[in-house]
Amino acid sequence: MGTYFEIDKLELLKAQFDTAEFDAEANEPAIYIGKEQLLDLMKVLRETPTYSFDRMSCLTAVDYKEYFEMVYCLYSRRFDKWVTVKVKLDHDNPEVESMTQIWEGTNFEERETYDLMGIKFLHHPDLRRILMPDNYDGHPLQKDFVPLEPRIEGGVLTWHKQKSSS
Amino acid sequence: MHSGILYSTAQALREILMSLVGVPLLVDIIMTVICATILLLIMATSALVFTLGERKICAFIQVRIGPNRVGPGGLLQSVADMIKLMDKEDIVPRGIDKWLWVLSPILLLVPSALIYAFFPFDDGVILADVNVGLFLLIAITSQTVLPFLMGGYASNSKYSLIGGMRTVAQMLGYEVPMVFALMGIVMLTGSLKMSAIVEAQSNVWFIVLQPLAFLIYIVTALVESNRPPFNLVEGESEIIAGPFTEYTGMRWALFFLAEFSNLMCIGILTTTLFLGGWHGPDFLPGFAWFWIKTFICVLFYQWVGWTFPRLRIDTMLSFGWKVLLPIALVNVLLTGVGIYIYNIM
Amino acid sequence: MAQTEKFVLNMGPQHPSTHGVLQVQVELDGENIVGATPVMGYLHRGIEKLMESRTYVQCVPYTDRLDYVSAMNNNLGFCMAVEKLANIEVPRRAEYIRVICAELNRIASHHVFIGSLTNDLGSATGMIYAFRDREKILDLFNIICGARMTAHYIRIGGVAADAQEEFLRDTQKFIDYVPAMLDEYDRIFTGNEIFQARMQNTSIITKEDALKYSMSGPNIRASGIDYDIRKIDKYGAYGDFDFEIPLGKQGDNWDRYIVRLKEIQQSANIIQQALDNLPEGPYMAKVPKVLKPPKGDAYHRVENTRGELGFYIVSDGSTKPYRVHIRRPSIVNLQALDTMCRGMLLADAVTAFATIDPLMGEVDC
Amino acid sequence: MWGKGLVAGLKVTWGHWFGKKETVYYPEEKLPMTERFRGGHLVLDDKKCIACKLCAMGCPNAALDLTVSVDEEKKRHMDSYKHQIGRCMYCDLCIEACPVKALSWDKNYEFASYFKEDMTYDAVVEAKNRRGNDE
Repeated sequence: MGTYFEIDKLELLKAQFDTAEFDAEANEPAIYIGKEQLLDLMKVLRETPTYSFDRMSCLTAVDYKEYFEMVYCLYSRRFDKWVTVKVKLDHDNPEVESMTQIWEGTNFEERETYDLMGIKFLHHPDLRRILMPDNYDGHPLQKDFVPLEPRIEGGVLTWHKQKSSS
Repeated sequence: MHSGILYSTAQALREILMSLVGVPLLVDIIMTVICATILLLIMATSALVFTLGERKICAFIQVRIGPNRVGPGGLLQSVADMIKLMDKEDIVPRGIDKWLWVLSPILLLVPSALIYAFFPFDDGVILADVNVGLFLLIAITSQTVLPFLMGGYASNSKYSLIGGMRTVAQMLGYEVPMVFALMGIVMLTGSLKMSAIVEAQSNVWFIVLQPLAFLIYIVTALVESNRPPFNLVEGESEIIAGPFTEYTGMRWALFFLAEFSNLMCIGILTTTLFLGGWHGPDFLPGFAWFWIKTFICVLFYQWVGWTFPRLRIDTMLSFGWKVLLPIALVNVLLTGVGIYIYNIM
Repeated sequence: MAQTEKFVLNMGPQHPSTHGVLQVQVELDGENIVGATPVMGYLHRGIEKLMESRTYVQCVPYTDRLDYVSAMNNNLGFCMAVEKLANIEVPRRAEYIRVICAELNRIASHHVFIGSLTNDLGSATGMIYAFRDREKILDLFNIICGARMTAHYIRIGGVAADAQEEFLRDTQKFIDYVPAMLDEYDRIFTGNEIFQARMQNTSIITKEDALKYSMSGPNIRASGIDYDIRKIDKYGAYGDFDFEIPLGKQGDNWDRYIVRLKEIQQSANIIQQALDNLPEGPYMAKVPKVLKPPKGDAYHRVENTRGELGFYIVSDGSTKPYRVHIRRPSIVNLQALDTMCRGMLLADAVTAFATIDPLMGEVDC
Repeated sequence: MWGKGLVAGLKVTWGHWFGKKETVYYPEEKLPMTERFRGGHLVLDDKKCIACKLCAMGCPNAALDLTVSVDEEKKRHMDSYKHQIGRCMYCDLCIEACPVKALSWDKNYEFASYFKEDMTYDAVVEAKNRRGNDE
């Protein structure tokens, strides 16, 4: 595993972005950033030659019940460095800028995150469900998800809320 | 004038019939019916034999044992296959062009069956030894294009349609080099008559005199009979089964029958045109030589088929038009020059 | 008046050459492809959600079902992520056995690749030859862990059982067989002119495209980008071994095939080194019966046969993971399908599916 | 020269055509199962079993359905040991969890059945039958 991003560079970023935060005590501190500045931060991380995080290794979301957290693991092939960027999102209306504007290869991963976690990506070229059926209502990886009941109505597979199980 | 067991048997039969019936026309008709029946039986048997043969050979090449459950060593496997196919539900898909769809497999069988009339199985044993034998043969085989296209169009399936279009492209494309390749033989023989072609090979087989034509013929024959590596029509990894995607049960079995009949046809044709037909050393009768050579040819075609991957449509067409056709033309030229020199000497 | 029209062909989910249940909507103009859209989800089992209700130990067999032709690599990825989360030191011998198994499985997976590729090209015989050789590896797995595909052999903290003499001996036998095997492949596939004509200069992914689509594994290396996590991260015992990373030139189907063939050679090379230097010692670290990693998260990636396989695990301090995310290489690689197929013929689309080597168990997760 | 590779390929298949075959006549000839092979029914040694239920707890898919009774001497007995093969993924975790090594596989992989219900069996009953046969 390559080494983690240096603390002093994190400090630099913190000075540059006012919503950026990190836990200096932690072993491999993730950068927390406000969702308005996410796109700018990512652009800086990718395009600044001294950072050049050119690979979006992993993109996912975690449901912490009160809020959602987007997790981006970036990797720099040039410097063999890692950094984790996290964004906290409102639980009621999770919206975040799409990373396809910087890394086109995140298209399917964002679609998957939208499908399973219900996070809306703004400016995504093709935000549709990818794994679940198109007429499915609900996002399975949310913690309060209740599976829907499949039923065939008029030759079409439809999904319904389960009757309150006794 | 002719020798050979088959010919003498037929003559004896004719004499017996003559003494029984007495009307030459009626005897002719009866004899023709008998011959036609035998030919159809040969065709059906070939399908049975080659189903098993194909599966066994494919298995052996693929380091497997192959079918071994039905009958001793799996010998009756093709019978079981046939029973299964007859037993199957006849599914007629929605939205098809009913008449064309139903007719396609039947029509496909007609040319495959017709050409058996022109094969000289032994000395003098040929149902219709017409003057334009080879010409008719090629004309009839090229009719197989139409049923394929019909089936492809009528099935109302995109896979079938693509398969049908491919048939037209490949069969027409390879008809031309094939005809030019066979032209060399016709030039050497000086006749289109099948018996004359065989007769001309009593000393030297045409494979020696026409090696280029032989190679071209092998390739074109594989294409014309949809054998791998040229089975683009039914390329199962791309278009599932091409024109027969939507056929089931007996209808599909008819396609199957035509395919194996075609396989045997190209075996027989290779034997007749290049390998000296029924000629061979005297210790075996002519028809035995004929069948031995045919089977060797069929085995060769199956061996090739199970070794190579399928070609792509553009490679195949450009190969036909840009490589095979010029070579075939050169072959015609060389043959002409050769005949000229031979005549001078 | 005659007119032509583009039409959409639904290839899959039931089609002889879509590697499971991938559906590709191919837009065709005659036989020319003008667009290809993969449609997924037919094999979606919700493994990420299932793992949230299983303990860490119980999660491991589910990773077998992700990429079911290289189960060992998936086990390895998950176990290493948990070990990173819980700070477990794995014994040296276990690391070596893990490498042997993972590399054997890489070879087996490439056998499936070669088999399905040749089958899609229309040579069923090739498939049987590749699967015949894969069978030898599956038999090895049967010896060491009692299962052929869903191995569940690599566990958190080590491996399930020690490698027996029989396994090591048979592995050595297999490694000795590899050159003969590759020679046969060369004679029947690589040297074959029809194969070359089918694959060379088709479905090219340029370096830029490969990076743009975040591709990984043999697919990105075929485009000429030196990106192998075994070499970069040197996870597990990979730092101890000397091996090369085969690279392609232009990223066409042919390069993707050749890269994988050469990788078989390199994997055999690694296994040979691991067998020669296999240390003695325990095969399992001391892992508490009830594993409770500290609160926090960890991301660990390994080089799966299809590329960069990452596990992101969030622990809330209980026995069960709070959230597991699996970064699957197949689904990311599939994004390039449209670029690969555009402008090619229908037959090339089938080759492209085969050489991109997606595995639906992994794509749909 | 073009065509050399084709001939080489033909040679390979020719060699295999008459070479040794890799497959076997299955029902008559069976491949040996290895020592660690996981598959078939669970064999419960009901004399050793202490009815601790650790195997059921270790199962990731809840394929084991056990009923345990406690007699007057506070001794636990396994009354039924239902193994639902349809849910089992042969991960071996139940066998590894057993503290007294009372579980093992019978390695018989031929248990296909027409009905789903037939795939569930009771290991305690099987153990008793086996003992009955031995005696």
